[in-house]
Amino acid sequence: MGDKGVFWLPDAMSTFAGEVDALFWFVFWTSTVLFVAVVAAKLYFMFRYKRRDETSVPDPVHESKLLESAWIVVPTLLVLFVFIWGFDVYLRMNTAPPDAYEITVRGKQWAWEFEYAEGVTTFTEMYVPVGRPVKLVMSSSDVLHSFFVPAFRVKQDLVPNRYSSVWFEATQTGEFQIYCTEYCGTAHSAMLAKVVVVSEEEFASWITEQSQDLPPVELGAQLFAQCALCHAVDGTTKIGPALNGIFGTQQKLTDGTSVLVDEDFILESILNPAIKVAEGFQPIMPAGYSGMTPKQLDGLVAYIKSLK
Amino acid sequence: MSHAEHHISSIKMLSIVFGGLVFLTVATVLTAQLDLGGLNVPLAMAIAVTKASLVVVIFMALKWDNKVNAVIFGIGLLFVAVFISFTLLDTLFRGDLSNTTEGTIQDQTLEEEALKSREPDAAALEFNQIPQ
Amino acid sequence: MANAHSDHPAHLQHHFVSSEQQFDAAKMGMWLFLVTEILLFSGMFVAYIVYRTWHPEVFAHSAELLDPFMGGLNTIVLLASSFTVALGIHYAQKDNKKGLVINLILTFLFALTFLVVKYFEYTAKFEHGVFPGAAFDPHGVSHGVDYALYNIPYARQFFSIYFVMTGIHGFHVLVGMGLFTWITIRALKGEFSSAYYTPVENCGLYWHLVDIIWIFLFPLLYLI
Amino acid sequence: MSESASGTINYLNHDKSIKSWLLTLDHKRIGIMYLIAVSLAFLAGGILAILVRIELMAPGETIMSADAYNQSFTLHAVLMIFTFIIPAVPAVMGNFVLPLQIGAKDVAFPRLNLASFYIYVLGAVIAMAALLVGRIDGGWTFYTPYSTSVGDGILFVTTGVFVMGFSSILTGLNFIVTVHKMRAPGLTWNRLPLFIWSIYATAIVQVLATPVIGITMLLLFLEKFMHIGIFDPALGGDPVLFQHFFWFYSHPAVYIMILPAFGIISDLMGTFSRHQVSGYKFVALSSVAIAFLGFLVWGHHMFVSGQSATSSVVFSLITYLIGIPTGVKVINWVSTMYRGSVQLKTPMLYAIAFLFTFSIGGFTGIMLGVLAIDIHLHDTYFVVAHFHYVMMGGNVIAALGGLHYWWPKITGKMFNEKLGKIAAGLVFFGFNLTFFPQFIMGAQGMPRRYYDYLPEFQGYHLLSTYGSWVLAAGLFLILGYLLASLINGKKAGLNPWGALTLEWTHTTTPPHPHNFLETPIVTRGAYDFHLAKELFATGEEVSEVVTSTH
Ligand code: HEA
Ligand code: HEA
Ligand code: HEC
Ligand code: CUA
Ligand SMILES: [Cu+2]
Repeated sequence: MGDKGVFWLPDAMSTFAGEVDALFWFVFWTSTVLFVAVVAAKLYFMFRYKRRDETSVPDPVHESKLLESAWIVVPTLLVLFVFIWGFDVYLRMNTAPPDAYEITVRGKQWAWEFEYAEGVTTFTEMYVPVGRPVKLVMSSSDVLHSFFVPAFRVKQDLVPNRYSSVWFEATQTGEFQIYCTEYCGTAHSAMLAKVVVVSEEEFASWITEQSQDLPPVELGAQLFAQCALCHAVDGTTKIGPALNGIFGTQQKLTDGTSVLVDEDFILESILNPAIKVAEGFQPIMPAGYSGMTPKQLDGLVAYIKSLK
Repeated sequence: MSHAEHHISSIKMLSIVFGGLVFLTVATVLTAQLDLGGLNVPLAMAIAVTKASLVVVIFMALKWDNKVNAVIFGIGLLFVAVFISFTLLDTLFRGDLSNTTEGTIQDQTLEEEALKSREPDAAALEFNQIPQ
Repeated sequence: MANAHSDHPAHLQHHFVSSEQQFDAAKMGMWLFLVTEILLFSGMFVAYIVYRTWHPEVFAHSAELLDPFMGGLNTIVLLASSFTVALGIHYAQKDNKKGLVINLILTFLFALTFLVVKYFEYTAKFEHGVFPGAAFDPHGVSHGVDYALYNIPYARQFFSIYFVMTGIHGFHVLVGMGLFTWITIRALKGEFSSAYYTPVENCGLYWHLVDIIWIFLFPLLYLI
Repeated sequence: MSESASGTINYLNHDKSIKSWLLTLDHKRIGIMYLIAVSLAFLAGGILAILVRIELMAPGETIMSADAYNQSFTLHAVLMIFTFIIPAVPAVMGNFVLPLQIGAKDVAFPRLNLASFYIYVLGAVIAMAALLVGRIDGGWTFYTPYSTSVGDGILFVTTGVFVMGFSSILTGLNFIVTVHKMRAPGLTWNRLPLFIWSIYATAIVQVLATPVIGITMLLLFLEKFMHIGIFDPALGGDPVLFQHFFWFYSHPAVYIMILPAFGIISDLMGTFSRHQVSGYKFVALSSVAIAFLGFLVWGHHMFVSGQSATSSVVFSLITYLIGIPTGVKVINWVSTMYRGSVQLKTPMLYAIAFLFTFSIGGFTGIMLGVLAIDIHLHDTYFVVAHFHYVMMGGNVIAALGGLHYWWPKITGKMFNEKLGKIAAGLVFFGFNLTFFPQFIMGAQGMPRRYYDYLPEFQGYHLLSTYGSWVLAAGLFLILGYLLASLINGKKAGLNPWGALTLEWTHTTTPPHPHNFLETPIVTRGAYDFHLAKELFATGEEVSEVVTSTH
């Protein structure tokens, strides 16, 4: 079982995932054996000693001290063994090799931001090279989040005002799911991203390509991935209003006034969304995007302007 | 009703204990003004524990009370100790593996600023001890 | 209890076999209750210890803003009230109603004194913006103390803990005053004697605990 | 006092006015009031659970918005935990049975007992008011800073939980004193029914742990409305410290939920096997051991929170150790049946089902305690499945067993045995169908508290939803025939199951308002069936009760 991940555990795609799985299966099978023994004994006794005579009163069974103590000693040894094993794997899972490639991860309601040393920032996809230890240095800009990649068997909470980290070394190329596993509000279940594991060469060329200057509209389109959760660009209403074709129109606000959608308004909506709230919507757009660079903001505005 | 076995504390003993408590209070205030280095905290706590014990044992008459009540009280203290010590196991050792950093980001920034200015002011007070 | 049997003394509830059993049960209940009080406060102590171990300098520095004279005075006031409660029980056991009532009233007055002192301490802080929580903004100078010096990171934690701890403690003092009023009235009616003084004893236990909590709060907050 | 038709006075018919119920000091009536309140809470929590399951039938929006979903599961958990499962067994069955089983006329502090009921009701009402007032989401764990930044509903929930805490404390305190001071002559600690031992251990946990949730809720409240900066990272506070506070109560609280269930199972195993519960002393003392160890493991909920590895290691080690005393219980329950005389009545079916479901819950708990494995499983549906297996499959199934067991004593009526067995089957099957698939999807990575999910998990979610319907059908069936038995149930005898504890042998059915006409004098242990052979010699229902009434 275990190795191909058809059942129970997903495919093991990091160097220590296999060790975690071995431990999992050991505990799983030991528990199963003990469980089956308990259930079998129970079912057997239930039928074997079924009451047949209403007047029967069985005598107490003489308790076997040996059995009683065996039932204490054996499980104790078992759990100690599992403890030591689990501890050992845990230590290695949490001690990043010093030469690991570092990526800075920022969690916010409800998007991931991956920042590379080369000055590249991505949002819905995190590119990493295969066969090289990667260390993520993570923090949160609002509430708790948790970074979880099942295929790598890693998980760690992102705490505001504190750095936490995970590391892994991917063993195969491919795309793997990233989840947020600490409740963080309305769109907690949509706070998803992918790890894209590519070869060293591909990674190197990807990074150089990314660090080149993009035209503002394209940069904006890329950044918009994190807005796409709430804003459609095809006219449909999601959590927030659709953003295509809004430029130059009049937008009704909750306070009854209306406002012309121009560059300033878009910028203000991103930097300080609670001030002017579009009619029919809750003021739940996160304010966390104000940390963007002017270039990124220009990109976004240009992109929204370009949407027809 | 036989209340004969209920202990009655004499006024004399109560007065002596009260006097002792007042004395210890004065003592703790005075010793706190001295600089005893690392000893200030343990000394203050030792005095507090002594005072509390006097109150429990004599004023609350636990000494003459049913033993069960003493056990109950002891268990209460034990679990306070558990709460404190197990929480400290975390907070004192935060960042012992590389999965989290020891201090907060705020602390790190403060620390950097303090180092930069080299001139520890009140705002960076707690970083006075940082080497160099 | 309505259906107290005629062969029982008035204070004995029907489901108990004897006064002794009732007395023991009430007292054990009281000790258990005291334990819950201790655990309630333990949360605050944990918060205090954690933040103190993280920021010892800030805590030592902030503590200077509290006046050990006022705190010490209050400690002695509370100790005295503990002493009078113990005396009260002594007199109850000796069937001395007058001694009991006088001591209960004294206890009440000490408790009141404690709160009055606390009131002056609090207002002196509030005047200079030393509040728990968001309003925390120390400023101004008085008695040669420059409050602005206390506007440093983590001082907010110290003063929050100070206000919450002493606040909850003060609330307990207030409750104690209510209890002593009630007990004094009953004592005046002559309900207590050496055969029955459980409520006095239990209120006394409660009061001693309030005292003990303060015995720890005082050095932790004011002195070290 | 009015005479009833049958001529015997019991606690139900001696005074029927509403006032006599609402102001009663009788532990039995208070137990019944709790039973009604707690069942309503269970119903409300259950309906929310069914809605949650329907929403999860398909990815995307099925019947409600994301916000509605997040509030539903939060309220589901708050209701189930604080208003249902914590008071369920101790306050319902503990209240009704405890004084009877120890041969006392009442609990030590009847007035406190009534007060604690009304405090509970007040707390529950406040907590539910949150529904009307504001948003509460984020789960029953109220992690900061989310809880302090969103919604004013938290004001009501924290206050409600705070208030209900007092109720729990007072109940526990009352029971400890009762067990210590009110036992009938001859009822030594070694002769106590195991239900009493477990309620006693539970009460210790209630008294020691609950005050901490009180202060935690208070601090959370102050953090939210005054920004005191203890838990809020934006102000220099530490959110992980909040988790310590929360779990210092909430892990021991899971033993408030399970220990009374253990007690019921011990009683059922002894009675329906008509056999000395094997390893009596081990079973009794293991309750106390679990209660104690339960305080030392709370950090196993925080392995990925960023707490220090030092503490994770200590917490993990002690977590396993809890498996040992629990295992001692399990093995002794099984071996009680060995060479016994096992009768498979409805309550016993629940006991048997309990062994199955609780063991799965327990073993998966051990898996979660393993540091390296928990990193993968934390906050996935594996955890959801684990705790439903121990809470629903452990506590609720045992409580249903206990309810059926004591039903004749409580109401004087027998329920329909055949329907009882059918319903037990439905509950068992439906329960496993609901929650077993959650283990698998959890291990595959399905996170919890997810309104929406990837299509690959839909098969498991569908199974789970169907299971919840079967489960609900079983529970409603139980509700139906139990209510029906009040109207047309057969009159129950004094001791229909042939038990040896005092509530069956020394009082009428239903019990007299003062429990016993004469104070019982106990001469044997709760399960010493072999010392009471003569009672069973005729094969008829047995009782030593003095049947005359005055
Ligand atoms: C005692 C505790 C308890 C109980 C019994 C249950 C019972 C159920 N729970 Fe719940 N659940 C929790 C405690 C409990 N739960 C907690 C703590 C969480 C975590 C929340 C969080 O993340 O914060 C949770 C979360 C949770 C989730 C995960 C939500 C998510 O993470 O997104 C799901 C999903 O399937 C679920 C489903 C169910 C179902 C189908 C039942 C069914 O078993 C319900 C069946 C009940 C009924 C249908 C009602 C019938 C009742 C009557 C007819 C009354 C009659 C009375 C008598 C018979 C006496 N629960
Ligand atoms: C009734 C409630 C109840 C009970 C009894 C338990 C019992 C146990 N629980 Fe559970 N648990 C919860 C309710 C409960 N739990 C809840 C509500 C949560 C989630 C809260 C949330 O996040 O919302 C949770 C979460 C939870 C976690 C955190 C998971 C995570 O979030 O990552 C862990 C980790 O260690 C854990 C462990 C255990 C263990 C080791 C036991 C042990 O007590 C089990 C012991 C029993 C056995 C082991 C079986 C019988 C033994 C034998 C047959 C002997 C042989 C055994 C061995 C040799 C091991 N539980
Ligand atoms: C959690 C959901 C959410 C996310 C993520 C989000 N928004 Fe919004 N946004 C909203 C909501 C809801 C509104 C309407 C209420 C308001 O005006 O504040 C809105 C309004 C707007 C408006 C004003 C539109 C109008 O017609 O009034 C703009 C422009 C905008 N968002 C841009 C963005 C950009 C750019 C991003 C990403 C960087 C983003 N949003 C991310 C929810 C979101
Ligand atoms: Cu971010 Cu959940
Ligand atoms: Cu736990």
